[in-house]
Amino acid sequence: MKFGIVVFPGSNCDADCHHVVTHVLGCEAVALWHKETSLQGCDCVILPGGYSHADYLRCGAMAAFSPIMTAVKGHAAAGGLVFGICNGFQILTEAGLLPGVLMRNTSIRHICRDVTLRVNSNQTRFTRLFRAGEVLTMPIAHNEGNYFVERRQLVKLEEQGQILLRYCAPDGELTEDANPNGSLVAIAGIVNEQGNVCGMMPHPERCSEAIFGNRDGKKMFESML
Amino acid sequence: MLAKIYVTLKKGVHDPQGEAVHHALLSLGFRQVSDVRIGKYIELKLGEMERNEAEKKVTEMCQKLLANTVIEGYRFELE
Amino acid sequence: MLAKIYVTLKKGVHDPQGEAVHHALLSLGFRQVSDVRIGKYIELKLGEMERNEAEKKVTEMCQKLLANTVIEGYRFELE
Amino acid sequence: MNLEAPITPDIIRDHGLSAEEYQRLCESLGRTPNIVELGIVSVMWSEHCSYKSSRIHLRELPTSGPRVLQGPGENAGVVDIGDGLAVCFKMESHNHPSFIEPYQGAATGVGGILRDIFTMGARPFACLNSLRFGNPQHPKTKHLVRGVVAGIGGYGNPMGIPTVGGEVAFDDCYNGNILVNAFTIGLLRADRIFRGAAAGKGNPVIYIGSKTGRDGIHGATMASDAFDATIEERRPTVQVGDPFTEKKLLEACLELMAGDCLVGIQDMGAAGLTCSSFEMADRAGMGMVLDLDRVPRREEGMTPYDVMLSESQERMLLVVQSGREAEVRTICDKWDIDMAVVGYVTDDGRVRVLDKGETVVDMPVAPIAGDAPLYNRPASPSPELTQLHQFDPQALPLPRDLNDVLMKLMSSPNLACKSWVWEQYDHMVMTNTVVRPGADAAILRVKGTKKGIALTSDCNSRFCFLDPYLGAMLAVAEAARNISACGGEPLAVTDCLNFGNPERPEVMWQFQQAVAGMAEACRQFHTPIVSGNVSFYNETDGVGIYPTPTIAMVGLVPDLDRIATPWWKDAGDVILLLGRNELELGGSEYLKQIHGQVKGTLPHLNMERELAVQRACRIGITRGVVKSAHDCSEGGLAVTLAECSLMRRQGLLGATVELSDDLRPDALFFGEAASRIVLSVAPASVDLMVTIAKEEGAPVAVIGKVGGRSLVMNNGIQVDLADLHDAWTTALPKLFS
Ligand SMILES: Nc1ncnc2c1ncn2[C@@H]1O[C@H](COP(=O)(O)OP(=O)(O)O)[C@@H](O)[C@H]1O
Ligand SMILES: [Mg+2]
Repeated sequence: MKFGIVVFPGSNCDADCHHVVTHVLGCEAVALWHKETSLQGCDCVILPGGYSHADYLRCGAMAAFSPIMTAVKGHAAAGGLVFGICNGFQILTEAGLLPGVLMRNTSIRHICRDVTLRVNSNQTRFTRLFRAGEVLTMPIAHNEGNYFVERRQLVKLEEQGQILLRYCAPDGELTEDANPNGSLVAIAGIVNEQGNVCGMMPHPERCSEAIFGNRDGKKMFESML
Repeated sequence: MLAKIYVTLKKGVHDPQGEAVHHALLSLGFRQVSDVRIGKYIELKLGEMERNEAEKKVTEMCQKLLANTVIEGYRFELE
Repeated sequence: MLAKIYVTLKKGVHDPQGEAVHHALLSLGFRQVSDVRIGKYIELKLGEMERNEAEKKVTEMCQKLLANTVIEGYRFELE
Repeated sequence: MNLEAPITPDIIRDHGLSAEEYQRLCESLGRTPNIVELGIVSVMWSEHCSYKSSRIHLRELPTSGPRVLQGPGENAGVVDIGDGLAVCFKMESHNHPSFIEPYQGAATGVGGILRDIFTMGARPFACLNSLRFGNPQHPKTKHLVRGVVAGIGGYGNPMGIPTVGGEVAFDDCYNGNILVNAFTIGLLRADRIFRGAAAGKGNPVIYIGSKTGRDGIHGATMASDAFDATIEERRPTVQVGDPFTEKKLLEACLELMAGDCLVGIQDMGAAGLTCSSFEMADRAGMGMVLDLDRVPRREEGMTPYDVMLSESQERMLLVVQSGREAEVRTICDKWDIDMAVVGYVTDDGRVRVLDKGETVVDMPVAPIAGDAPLYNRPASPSPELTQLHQFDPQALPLPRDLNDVLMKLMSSPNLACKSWVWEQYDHMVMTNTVVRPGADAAILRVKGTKKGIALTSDCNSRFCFLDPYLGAMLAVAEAARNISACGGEPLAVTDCLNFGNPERPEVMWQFQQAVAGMAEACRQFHTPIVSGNVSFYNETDGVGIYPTPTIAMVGLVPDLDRIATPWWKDAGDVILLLGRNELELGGSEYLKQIHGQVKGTLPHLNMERELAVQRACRIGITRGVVKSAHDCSEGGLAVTLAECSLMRRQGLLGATVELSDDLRPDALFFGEAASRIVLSVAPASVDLMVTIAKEEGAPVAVIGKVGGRSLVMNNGIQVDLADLHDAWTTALPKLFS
């Protein structure tokens, strides 16, 4: 499987994703410069974390207009895999590939730490190796991870099993304290209706190697293979 | 020509930053404040052009980039 | 009472955000834009009070919290 | 801009030059300067750029060693780590700007030190920050703390460089002068070091990065206004950081450096174009012509004075091989950053600056850059010190409830958990952070090798106030101990020397003593000082800060499979103490927090023992014997043990400790004797660890066992870990959220 990792000006987890895809998964990866228009035949497009255009104006707003995004939209429409992590998730919402928006964390502070997540749906290309209800540990690092979507949309997300991951306490309980950023119903990651476009705030690429004592992220990547 | 653009969160959309500022104002002793909403104020300098034309252009900019119309509304003045 | 507050960067203070938005507008084809400055627009709901009193309070809030007076200026309207 | 206007004594004074310095300038020019030239010299000869009060003393520092590839003198120091790789690092202060505007001050401080590192050809891979604030109850502190921490994150996070450690401490002495010291380390190939020399006659001088505005032009600008009434009113503006442009600049520079057209490169930091042009010319023994009309500008109506002195951020000055300008242009276009050929290298040893075709500056390089004034300022200790040293620990009343003391210390701002701070920093991006903030030292892997880099920064300024020589030695010793406690070998040091007004003999004495102590300790540890920074004039209304020579130490971890972290691993493990408990209460956190006193003599430092303790610890770790190791410092043994119990991510795990030393319980629990490390090992490894310690000549004692949900020490302390954890972790959020 060939991965394409989009590089926007201000992306900063592109190299991390590249490292995991090539060195940990042993797959092929190419960097896709934001000004390009071709996906170079890759099967899965990763929109990595970072601060595309420094998150000025709104996170992901300017990146959503990059030339490469036209190709990404085409890829998604054709059923190809698109995986947005952190800033990548924000870009996907701004580009209209996923519903909702990511707003400022309720604490109005950047938060970088491990959180625990409950696998809400394992019936997707991104979570199929997990058990439903399984509790994962992954790092988050963001200012704007507070997921919001209109009521109507939320119902749809719930009904169609589009909510992938939710912030939870280590025992799997959904408590208010366990929600680090104020996300609606503790949403940490979602997929689109077709199930081929995923966005999530936590960073699976930061927990994919034994040296970090946690390989929950690797399983997420392996689900896609 | 100068465009003054106000981008505000739509009614009903929750505003974490506004809430945090509200909280801070209360704790500074400004008990009179009952609500805070935070938006953006953008000033654009435009070259010479017809007012009509400017209105069309600025609307387009807001729709496309300056506001996220899922959660934000906008209005503007031209000077 | 409603206070509409505009917080803007002082003249001469670098506005990287405005620059980046300017750049983005240009690359979206809005060639007419020659400058962009980005500030904040804040709406405060205040309880009933005298206009004078409100002016004093809002000024105080701007000075203390809403504007960073080292680099930002502010003005407001009361309604 | 009127270049003919006479330079009056007022103008000279407003530019911070003494009469003698002005005289010296006139002599080296052979005439009187114009206002632009005066502005240039005022920054070149400022304390900040010229080190005129400190240079004499800094010469004493050990700066070389077998691994040193670049010592002081360039933008940052470079040290070989084997495998054809090297690390490049430096620390710099941004104290004054951060006090004026904490967010932007701290942010641009980070931006500046990052540029120093990638200027050398290194990709930055980690940052540290060493912060000092006033009393948390002081009305300004909360705003400053929030702003500075947000600013550091606000710059480092978008850059995608993890901030993995540092320090935060509070003391009244910083009420009017906070300290913001930022450190960055980068990785580069040992044979690909770039330097800031403007070599090669005729080579083009190229400006890249942000446009130039009137940012941060020093206060002296006000004086120059008088010369041109047509210029709108100016204010010295705060520098605003733009991490977006910096990130693009970083990538563009590294891309450029991968090729071979670059001759020299330097960032435009303090004093912008002035400092970079003079220093680059000076290093090469060359000259330079600059045409200001070509400098990209953000504002209209800027004078040559403005352009030369602007401190706009995110700019670089390059010298490239003649005829290869297009390569630079292509890369800058790709990254959407400004690029302009602004001049060329000459061999006449002069910097000449043109504005609208007119020569506005014509100055010799060497006298301005290289031979700046040098002062050996008078130094003598404050008489108050002798009194402060009068302190009889035995006369101190013994607190009735030592549990209470421990709770108080753990929730005091200096000892409380700092996660509120580091969670605002992305400390994991780049996926190298093997040991995260919170441990004695952060550890980062070096991808493609088995190696790791350990980083720490340390300084106990109360110690340095009571005894700057020994205080500085203890700071170096503690930094080294932090590195050793995680399994690293101390490699090299950078420093940031924060002091008061050097024109006061007692401050100059503190400085001289601290430098001497630091030099001596670094010699003993074989850790050369490869870069650093001096910040003087940290004084308000005649009150200076405690001398604060911040030490940042870099360690090399030979094998990442052999490292230690501070927290307990398993119930039943045995706790050992390397080093010796002694009656040392002088200058301690306990004395300050509980008895409200800043007094006494410092814990003595027995270098031989210190080295032995660290060696034993490292050997224990590399042999796989040690399961946890934690340095014992502020707050003493009780605080150290509490931290071992609380830091564990997998849940709290307590300890029961029995100490047989014949000491007052407060000194035993809270005294800050140096050269101690707390270890835990599996029961089966105790004998081996004791043997290792004895072989290395380190005192060692078995002091307890890991397990349970409370911390128990002799008959004096028994506290529930949940309570302790709560007190420790909520202290900072309560103060600053
Ligand atoms: N306290 C110190 N210890 C060692 N080297 C120092 C110290 N202070 C300054 N230096 C060295 O002096 C040189 C000038 O430093 P500095 O002016 O801070 O650099 P910059 O021009 O980047 O601001 C640098 O090479 C720096 O490493
Ligand atoms: Mg420098």
